[in-house]
Amino acid sequence: MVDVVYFAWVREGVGKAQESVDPPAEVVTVADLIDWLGHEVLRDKTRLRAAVDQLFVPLDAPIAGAREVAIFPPVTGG
Amino acid sequence: MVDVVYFAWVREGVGKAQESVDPPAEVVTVADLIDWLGHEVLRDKTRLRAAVDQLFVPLDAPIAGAREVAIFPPVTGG
Amino acid sequence: MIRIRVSDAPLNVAAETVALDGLGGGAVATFTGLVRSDDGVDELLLEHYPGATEAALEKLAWEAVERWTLVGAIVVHRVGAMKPGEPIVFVAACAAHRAPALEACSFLIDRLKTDAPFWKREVRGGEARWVGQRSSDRDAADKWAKPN
Amino acid sequence: MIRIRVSDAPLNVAAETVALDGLGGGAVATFTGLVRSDDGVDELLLEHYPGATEAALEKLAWEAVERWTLVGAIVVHRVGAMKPGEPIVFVAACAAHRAPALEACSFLIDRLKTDAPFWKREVRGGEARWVGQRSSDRDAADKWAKPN
Repeated sequence: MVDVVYFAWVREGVGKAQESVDPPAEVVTVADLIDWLGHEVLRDKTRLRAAVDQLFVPLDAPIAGAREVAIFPPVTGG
Repeated sequence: MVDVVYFAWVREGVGKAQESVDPPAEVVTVADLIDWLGHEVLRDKTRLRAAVDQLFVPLDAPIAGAREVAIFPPVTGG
Repeated sequence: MIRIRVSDAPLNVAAETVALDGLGGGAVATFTGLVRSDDGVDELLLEHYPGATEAALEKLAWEAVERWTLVGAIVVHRVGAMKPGEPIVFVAACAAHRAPALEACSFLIDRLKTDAPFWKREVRGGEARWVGQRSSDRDAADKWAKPN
Repeated sequence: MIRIRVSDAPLNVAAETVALDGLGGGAVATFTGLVRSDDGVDELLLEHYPGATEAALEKLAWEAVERWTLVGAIVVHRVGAMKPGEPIVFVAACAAHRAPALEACSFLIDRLKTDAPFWKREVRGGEARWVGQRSSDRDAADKWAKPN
Protein backbone atom coordinates (compact mmCIF):
# COMPACT_ATOMS: atom_id res chain seq x y z
CA MET A 1 0.00 0.00 0.00
CA VAL A 2 1.15 3.51 -0.79
CA ASP A 3 -0.40 6.83 0.23
CA VAL A 4 -0.87 9.18 -2.70
CA VAL A 5 -1.30 12.85 -1.73
CA TYR A 6 -2.42 15.68 -4.01
CA PHE A 7 -2.00 19.45 -3.81
CA ALA A 8 -3.40 22.64 -5.36
CA TRP A 9 -5.46 22.19 -8.57
CA VAL A 10 -4.37 18.55 -8.77
CA ARG A 11 -6.09 17.97 -5.42
CA GLU A 12 -9.18 19.82 -6.63
CA GLY A 13 -9.24 17.87 -9.91
CA VAL A 14 -8.81 14.47 -8.23
CA GLY A 15 -11.47 15.47 -5.72
CA LYS A 16 -9.55 14.33 -2.66
CA ALA A 17 -6.35 15.23 -0.83
CA GLN A 18 -5.19 11.67 -0.23
CA GLU A 19 -5.89 8.05 -1.18
CA SER A 20 -4.27 4.76 -0.20
CA VAL A 21 -3.72 2.42 -3.16
CA ASP A 22 -2.11 -0.94 -3.84
CA PRO A 23 -0.71 -0.80 -7.39
CA PRO A 24 0.30 -4.02 -9.22
CA ALA A 25 3.97 -4.96 -9.74
CA GLU A 26 4.15 -3.49 -13.25
CA VAL A 27 3.69 0.02 -11.77
CA VAL A 28 7.37 0.87 -11.34
CA THR A 29 7.75 4.66 -11.65
CA VAL A 30 5.80 7.73 -10.55
CA ALA A 31 4.67 8.13 -14.17
CA ASP A 32 3.38 4.54 -14.18
CA LEU A 33 1.48 5.25 -10.97
CA ILE A 34 -0.08 8.39 -12.48
CA ASP A 35 -1.30 6.41 -15.52
CA TRP A 36 -2.57 3.56 -13.35
CA LEU A 37 -4.48 5.95 -11.06
CA GLY A 38 -6.38 7.07 -14.19
CA HIS A 39 -7.61 10.46 -12.90
CA GLU A 40 -8.60 12.79 -15.75
CA VAL A 41 -6.73 15.78 -14.21
CA LEU A 42 -3.46 13.80 -14.27
CA ARG A 43 -3.53 13.21 -18.03
CA ASP A 44 -1.04 15.93 -19.04
CA LYS A 45 2.06 14.82 -17.14
CA THR A 46 4.13 17.83 -18.35
CA ARG A 47 2.07 19.91 -15.91
CA LEU A 48 2.83 17.63 -12.95
CA ARG A 49 5.63 17.39 -10.40
CA ALA A 50 6.15 14.71 -7.77
CA ALA A 51 7.78 13.80 -4.48
CA VAL A 52 8.49 10.34 -3.07
CA ASP A 53 8.56 10.18 0.72
CA GLN A 54 8.67 14.01 0.73
CA LEU A 55 11.69 14.34 -1.58
CA PHE A 56 11.22 15.97 -5.00
CA VAL A 57 11.87 13.48 -7.81
CA PRO A 58 11.48 13.36 -11.60
CA LEU A 59 8.45 11.44 -12.86
CA ASP A 60 10.59 8.51 -14.00
CA ALA A 61 11.76 7.87 -10.42
CA PRO A 62 10.87 4.43 -8.99
CA ILE A 63 8.24 4.12 -6.26
CA ALA A 64 9.42 0.76 -4.89
CA GLY A 65 9.20 0.83 -1.08
CA ALA A 66 7.67 4.30 -0.97
CA ARG A 67 5.19 5.05 1.80
CA GLU A 68 4.02 8.38 0.33
CA VAL A 69 3.93 9.68 -3.22
CA ALA A 70 2.88 13.30 -3.76
CA ILE A 71 1.58 14.64 -7.08
CA PHE A 72 1.19 18.39 -7.60
CA PRO A 73 1.63 21.33 -10.03
CA PRO A 74 4.89 23.29 -10.33
CA VAL A 75 5.40 25.26 -7.11
CA THR A 76 4.60 28.98 -6.85
CA GLY A 77 5.62 30.13 -3.37
CA GLY A 78 7.62 33.12 -2.19
CA MET B 1 38.01 84.54 1.08
CA VAL B 2 37.32 80.82 1.06
CA ASP B 3 36.57 78.48 3.97
CA VAL B 4 38.75 75.38 3.95
CA VAL B 5 37.41 72.48 6.01
CA TYR B 6 39.27 69.31 6.98
CA PHE B 7 38.10 65.86 8.04
CA ALA B 8 39.44 62.68 9.68
CA TRP B 9 43.25 62.38 9.85
CA VAL B 10 43.63 65.40 7.58
CA ARG B 11 41.85 67.48 10.23
CA GLU B 12 44.06 66.00 12.94
CA GLY B 13 47.23 66.61 10.91
CA VAL B 14 46.34 70.21 10.05
CA GLY B 15 45.40 70.73 13.69
CA LYS B 16 42.11 72.46 12.99
CA ALA B 17 38.73 71.66 11.43
CA GLN B 18 38.41 74.88 9.47
CA GLU B 19 40.29 77.97 8.35
CA SER B 20 39.35 80.99 6.25
CA VAL B 21 42.00 81.95 3.71
CA ASP B 22 42.46 84.42 0.88
CA PRO B 23 44.63 82.75 -1.75
CA PRO B 24 46.33 84.82 -4.51
CA ALA B 25 45.06 84.73 -8.11
CA GLU B 26 47.59 82.09 -9.25
CA VAL B 27 45.86 79.54 -6.97
CA VAL B 28 43.41 78.16 -9.56
CA THR B 29 42.68 74.52 -8.65
CA VAL B 30 42.12 72.52 -5.47
CA ALA B 31 45.63 71.07 -5.93
CA ASP B 32 47.07 74.63 -6.14
CA LEU B 33 45.22 75.50 -2.94
CA ILE B 34 46.61 72.43 -1.17
CA ASP B 35 50.18 73.39 -2.18
CA TRP B 36 49.65 77.02 -1.22
CA LEU B 37 48.22 76.08 2.22
CA GLY B 38 51.54 74.33 2.87
CA HIS B 39 50.41 71.95 5.63
CA GLU B 40 52.82 69.03 6.08
CA VAL B 41 49.95 66.48 6.25
CA LEU B 42 48.72 67.58 2.79
CA ARG B 43 52.02 66.77 1.05
CA ASP B 44 50.99 63.42 -0.51
CA LYS B 45 48.03 64.46 -2.66
CA THR B 46 47.38 60.88 -3.83
CA ARG B 47 45.97 60.27 -0.33
CA LEU B 48 43.59 63.26 -0.52
CA ARG B 49 40.09 63.81 -1.84
CA ALA B 50 38.18 67.09 -2.10
CA ALA B 51 34.80 68.76 -2.37
CA VAL B 52 33.99 72.28 -3.59
CA ASP B 53 30.83 73.75 -2.08
CA GLN B 54 29.96 70.22 -0.82
CA LEU B 55 30.25 68.49 -4.21
CA PHE B 56 32.98 65.88 -4.69
CA VAL B 57 35.53 67.03 -7.30
CA PRO B 58 38.89 65.85 -8.65
CA LEU B 59 41.90 67.76 -7.33
CA ASP B 60 42.37 69.59 -10.66
CA ALA B 61 38.93 71.22 -10.31
CA PRO B 62 38.90 75.03 -10.19
CA ILE B 63 38.06 76.84 -6.97
CA ALA B 64 37.03 80.15 -8.54
CA GLY B 65 33.97 81.50 -6.74
CA ALA B 66 33.94 78.70 -4.16
CA ARG B 67 32.75 79.49 -0.67
CA GLU B 68 33.88 76.19 0.87
CA VAL B 69 36.62 73.76 -0.10
CA ALA B 70 36.83 70.48 1.84
CA ILE B 71 39.98 68.34 1.98
CA PHE B 72 39.82 64.80 3.40
CA PRO B 73 41.00 61.19 3.04
CA PRO B 74 39.15 58.62 0.89
CA VAL B 75 35.81 57.88 2.54
CA THR B 76 35.24 54.77 4.65
CA GLY B 77 31.59 54.73 5.68
CA GLY B 78 28.94 52.06 5.57
CA MET C 1 22.16 29.57 13.31
CA ILE C 2 19.30 28.42 11.12
CA ARG C 3 15.70 29.33 11.67
CA ILE C 4 12.86 27.94 9.58
CA ARG C 5 9.17 28.56 10.11
CA VAL C 6 5.98 27.90 8.18
CA SER C 7 2.94 29.41 9.85
CA ASP C 8 -0.53 30.72 9.19
CA ALA C 9 0.01 33.47 11.77
CA PRO C 10 0.87 36.99 10.49
CA LEU C 11 4.57 37.33 9.72
CA ASN C 12 6.33 39.88 11.92
CA VAL C 13 9.51 40.87 10.07
CA ALA C 14 10.90 42.94 12.94
CA ALA C 15 10.50 40.08 15.39
CA GLU C 16 12.14 37.59 13.01
CA THR C 17 15.20 39.78 12.49
CA VAL C 18 15.94 39.79 16.23
CA ALA C 19 17.17 36.19 15.87
CA LEU C 20 20.24 37.53 14.03
CA ASP C 21 21.26 39.93 16.80
CA GLY C 22 24.40 39.06 18.68
CA LEU C 23 25.75 36.55 16.17
CA GLY C 24 28.79 38.76 15.60
CA GLY C 25 28.33 39.09 11.83
CA GLY C 26 28.95 42.52 10.28
CA ALA C 27 26.30 42.26 7.56
CA VAL C 28 22.62 41.34 7.47
CA ALA C 29 20.69 41.20 4.18
CA THR C 30 16.95 40.54 4.16
CA PHE C 31 14.20 40.11 1.63
CA THR C 32 10.47 40.40 2.32
CA GLY C 33 7.84 39.43 -0.23
CA LEU C 34 4.45 41.10 0.22
CA VAL C 35 1.05 40.50 -1.33
CA ARG C 36 0.90 43.12 -4.07
CA SER C 37 -2.14 45.31 -4.26
CA ASP C 38 -1.57 46.62 -7.77
CA ASP C 39 -3.39 43.91 -9.72
CA GLY C 40 -6.82 43.69 -8.13
CA VAL C 41 -6.12 40.76 -5.81
CA ASP C 42 -8.47 40.79 -2.82
CA GLU C 43 -6.98 37.81 -1.05
CA LEU C 44 -4.10 35.39 -1.49
CA LEU C 45 -4.43 31.75 -0.35
CA LEU C 46 -1.29 29.71 0.21
CA GLU C 47 -1.33 25.93 0.29
CA HIS C 48 1.75 23.86 1.16
CA TYR C 49 2.95 20.29 1.73
CA PRO C 50 3.40 20.00 5.50
CA GLY C 51 6.62 18.25 6.44
CA ALA C 52 8.10 18.40 2.95
CA THR C 53 7.99 22.21 3.08
CA GLU C 54 10.01 22.48 6.26
CA ALA C 55 12.51 19.90 4.99
CA ALA C 56 12.95 21.82 1.70
CA LEU C 57 13.45 25.15 3.48
CA GLU C 58 15.92 23.66 5.93
CA LYS C 59 17.92 22.10 3.09
CA LEU C 60 17.93 25.45 1.30
CA ALA C 61 19.09 27.36 4.38
CA TRP C 62 21.91 24.89 5.07
CA GLU C 63 23.04 25.13 1.47
CA ALA C 64 23.27 28.94 1.82
CA VAL C 65 25.10 28.72 5.15
CA GLU C 66 27.71 26.36 3.72
CA ARG C 67 28.15 28.10 0.38
CA TRP C 68 28.55 31.65 1.80
CA THR C 69 29.86 30.79 5.29
CA LEU C 70 26.91 32.50 6.94
CA VAL C 71 26.65 32.91 10.70
CA GLY C 72 22.87 32.90 10.41
CA ALA C 73 20.04 32.23 7.96
CA ILE C 74 16.28 32.69 8.38
CA VAL C 75 13.47 31.48 6.14
CA VAL C 76 9.90 32.17 7.23
CA HIS C 77 6.89 31.52 5.00
CA ARG C 78 3.29 32.33 5.63
CA VAL C 79 0.51 29.93 4.60
CA GLY C 80 -3.26 30.23 4.58
CA ALA C 81 -5.22 33.37 3.71
CA MET C 82 -3.66 36.82 3.53
CA LYS C 83 -4.53 40.32 2.32
CA PRO C 84 -2.68 42.76 0.01
CA GLY C 85 0.23 44.43 1.80
CA GLU C 86 0.81 41.50 4.17
CA PRO C 87 4.20 39.73 4.12
CA ILE C 88 4.20 36.24 2.55
CA VAL C 89 7.86 35.39 2.92
CA PHE C 90 10.92 36.66 4.78
CA VAL C 91 14.48 35.49 4.23
CA ALA C 92 17.63 36.82 5.90
CA ALA C 93 21.34 36.07 5.72
CA CYS C 94 23.97 37.19 8.22
CA ALA C 95 27.67 37.03 7.32
CA ALA C 96 30.95 38.67 8.28
CA HIS C 97 30.91 40.89 5.17
CA ARG C 98 28.29 42.38 2.89
CA ALA C 99 28.88 40.55 -0.41
CA PRO C 100 28.16 37.04 0.96
CA ALA C 101 25.15 38.31 2.94
CA LEU C 102 23.63 40.00 -0.13
CA GLU C 103 24.31 37.05 -2.43
CA ALA C 104 23.00 34.46 0.00
CA CYS C 105 19.82 36.51 0.50
CA SER C 106 19.18 36.56 -3.28
CA PHE C 107 19.94 32.84 -3.48
CA LEU C 108 17.48 32.02 -0.69
CA ILE C 109 14.54 33.83 -2.26
CA ASP C 110 15.31 32.76 -5.86
CA ARG C 111 15.61 29.10 -4.96
CA LEU C 112 12.69 29.10 -2.53
CA LYS C 113 10.46 30.03 -5.49
CA THR C 114 11.27 26.74 -7.26
CA ASP C 115 12.36 24.35 -4.50
CA ALA C 116 9.71 24.60 -1.80
CA PRO C 117 6.21 23.08 -2.14
CA PHE C 118 3.95 26.15 -1.89
CA TRP C 119 1.05 26.94 -4.19
CA LYS C 120 -0.62 30.33 -4.50
CA ARG C 121 -4.25 30.96 -5.27
CA GLU C 122 -5.42 34.51 -5.92
CA VAL C 123 -8.95 35.67 -5.18
CA ARG C 124 -10.27 38.50 -7.38
CA GLY C 125 -13.89 39.61 -7.10
CA GLY C 126 -14.86 36.39 -5.32
CA GLU C 127 -13.20 34.13 -7.91
CA ALA C 128 -10.15 32.03 -6.98
CA ARG C 129 -7.45 31.20 -9.53
CA TRP C 130 -4.30 29.07 -9.09
CA VAL C 131 -1.15 31.01 -9.95
CA GLY C 132 1.04 29.45 -12.66
CA GLN C 133 4.81 29.11 -12.41
CA ARG C 134 6.81 31.82 -14.14
CA SER C 135 9.66 30.87 -16.42
CA SER C 136 11.53 33.90 -15.00
CA ASP C 137 11.44 32.22 -11.58
CA ARG C 138 13.01 29.07 -13.03
CA ASP C 139 15.69 31.17 -14.72
CA ALA C 140 16.42 33.06 -11.49
CA ALA C 141 16.80 29.79 -9.58
CA ASP C 142 18.92 28.20 -12.32
CA LYS C 143 21.49 30.99 -12.19
CA TRP C 144 22.59 29.68 -8.76
CA ALA C 145 23.48 26.24 -10.13
CA LYS C 146 27.12 25.52 -9.42
CA PRO C 147 29.40 24.64 -12.33
CA ASN C 148 30.32 20.94 -12.28
CA MET D 1 9.31 57.74 -1.17
CA ILE D 2 12.85 58.60 -0.16
CA ARG D 3 14.04 58.71 3.40
CA ILE D 4 17.53 59.83 4.38
CA ARG D 5 18.87 60.22 7.90
CA VAL D 6 22.25 60.79 9.51
CA SER D 7 22.11 60.63 13.28
CA ASP D 8 24.18 59.92 16.36
CA ALA D 9 21.17 58.21 17.99
CA PRO D 10 21.05 54.39 17.97
CA LEU D 11 19.73 53.04 14.68
CA ASN D 12 16.46 51.12 15.06
CA VAL D 13 16.16 48.92 11.98
CA ALA D 14 12.62 47.75 12.78
CA ALA D 15 11.39 51.33 13.14
CA GLU D 16 13.03 52.39 9.87
CA THR D 17 11.43 49.58 7.88
CA VAL D 18 7.95 50.77 8.86
CA ALA D 19 8.36 53.65 6.40
CA LEU D 20 8.04 51.14 3.54
CA ASP D 21 4.70 49.73 4.72
CA GLY D 22 1.71 50.55 2.60
CA LEU D 23 3.63 51.65 -0.50
CA GLY D 24 2.09 48.79 -2.47
CA GLY D 25 5.41 47.25 -3.58
CA GLY D 26 5.65 43.47 -3.54
CA ALA D 27 9.32 43.28 -2.61
CA VAL D 28 11.49 44.84 0.10
CA ALA D 29 15.25 44.20 0.25
CA THR D 30 17.32 45.56 3.12
CA PHE D 31 20.94 45.62 4.20
CA THR D 32 22.21 46.39 7.69
CA GLY D 33 25.89 46.93 8.45
CA LEU D 34 26.92 46.24 12.06
CA VAL D 35 30.08 46.95 14.01
CA ARG D 36 31.91 43.62 13.89
CA SER D 37 33.19 42.19 17.13
CA ASP D 38 35.53 39.64 15.59
CA ASP D 39 38.65 41.77 15.34
CA GLY D 40 39.14 43.24 18.80
CA VAL D 41 37.46 46.60 18.18
CA ASP D 42 36.15 48.11 21.43
CA GLU D 43 34.54 51.15 19.86
CA LEU D 44 33.92 52.60 16.43
CA LEU D 45 33.90 56.38 15.89
CA LEU D 46 32.25 57.79 12.81
CA GLU D 47 32.99 61.30 11.53
CA HIS D 48 31.11 62.86 8.62
CA TYR D 49 30.76 66.07 6.60
CA PRO D 50 27.45 67.58 7.71
CA GLY D 51 25.38 68.84 4.80
CA ALA D 52 27.50 67.16 2.15
CA THR D 53 26.64 63.75 3.64
CA GLU D 54 22.91 64.21 3.42
CA ALA D 55 23.22 65.59 -0.12
CA ALA D 56 25.32 62.59 -1.20
CA LEU D 57 22.88 60.09 0.32
CA GLU D 58 19.90 61.80 -1.22
CA LYS D 59 21.54 61.81 -4.65
CA LEU D 60 22.32 58.10 -4.24
CA ALA D 61 18.76 57.23 -3.20
CA TRP D 62 17.25 59.14 -6.13
CA GLU D 63 19.62 57.41 -8.52
CA ALA D 64 18.42 54.02 -7.23
CA VAL D 65 14.75 55.04 -7.40
CA GLU D 66 15.09 56.14 -11.02
CA ARG D 67 17.28 53.26 -12.19
CA TRP D 68 15.16 50.46 -10.67
CA THR D 69 11.75 52.21 -10.59
CA LEU D 70 11.54 51.84 -6.82
CA VAL D 71 8.46 52.85 -4.86
CA GLY D 72 10.67 53.52 -1.83
CA ALA D 73 14.30 53.87 -0.76
CA ILE D 74 15.78 54.37 2.70
CA VAL D 75 19.35 55.25 3.66
CA VAL D 76 20.14 55.75 7.35
CA HIS D 77 23.67 56.16 8.67
CA ARG D 78 24.82 56.39 12.24
CA VAL D 79 27.61 58.79 13.24
CA GLY D 80 29.52 59.30 16.49
CA ALA D 81 30.60 56.52 18.87
CA MET D 82 29.23 52.99 18.71
CA LYS D 83 29.95 49.56 20.16
CA PRO D 84 30.42 46.14 18.50
CA GLY D 85 27.09 44.64 17.43
CA GLU D 86 25.42 48.03 16.92
CA PRO D 87 24.08 48.92 13.44
CA ILE D 88 26.10 51.54 11.53
CA VAL D 89 24.10 51.70 8.35
CA PHE D 90 20.72 50.58 7.04
CA VAL D 91 19.58 50.70 3.43
CA ALA D 92 16.31 49.43 1.99
CA ALA D 93 14.71 49.29 -1.44
CA CYS D 94 11.03 48.61 -2.16
CA ALA D 95 9.92 47.67 -5.68
CA ALA D 96 7.09 45.84 -7.44
CA HIS D 97 9.23 42.71 -7.94
CA ARG D 98 12.16 41.09 -6.21
CA ALA D 99 14.98 41.47 -8.76
CA PRO D 100 14.95 45.29 -8.81
CA ALA D 101 14.59 45.47 -5.01
CA LEU D 102 17.57 43.15 -4.44
CA GLU D 103 19.74 44.88 -7.04
CA ALA D 104 18.93 48.39 -5.82
CA CYS D 105 19.72 47.34 -2.25
CA SER D 106 23.18 46.08 -3.29
CA PHE D 107 23.73 49.25 -5.33
CA LEU D 108 22.86 51.51 -2.38
CA ILE D 109 25.30 49.90 0.03
CA ASP D 110 28.11 49.44 -2.53
CA ARG D 111 27.96 53.04 -3.69
CA LEU D 112 27.44 54.49 -0.22
CA LYS D 113 30.86 53.06 0.68
CA THR D 114 32.60 55.27 -1.89
CA ASP D 115 30.24 58.20 -2.47
CA ALA D 116 29.33 59.49 0.99
CA PRO D 117 31.71 61.47 3.22
CA PHE D 118 32.04 59.23 6.28
CA TRP D 119 35.27 58.29 8.00
CA LYS D 120 35.69 55.42 10.45
CA ARG D 121 38.08 55.32 13.38
CA GLU D 122 38.49 52.09 15.34
CA VAL D 123 39.44 52.03 19.00
CA ARG D 124 41.36 48.94 20.16
CA GLY D 125 42.75 48.79 23.68
CA GLY D 126 42.42 52.53 24.11
CA GLU D 127 44.20 53.34 20.83
CA ALA D 128 42.32 54.95 17.94
CA ARG D 129 43.22 54.26 14.30
CA TRP D 130 41.65 55.69 11.12
CA VAL D 131 40.35 52.97 8.82
CA GLY D 132 41.81 52.98 5.29
CA GLN D 133 39.75 52.60 2.13
CA ARG D 134 39.59 49.09 0.69
CA SER D 135 40.20 48.57 -3.00
CA SER D 136 37.42 45.92 -2.88
CA ASP D 137 34.98 48.70 -1.94
CA ARG D 138 36.05 50.73 -4.97
CA ASP D 139 35.63 47.67 -7.18
CA ALA D 140 32.17 46.95 -5.74
CA ALA D 141 31.06 50.53 -6.41
CA ASP D 142 32.58 50.56 -9.90
CA LYS D 143 30.56 47.54 -11.00
CA TRP D 144 27.43 49.74 -10.92
CA ALA D 145 28.82 52.20 -13.48
CA LYS D 146 26.50 52.34 -16.47
CA PRO D 147 27.92 51.63 -19.91
CA ASN D 148 28.16 54.83 -21.99
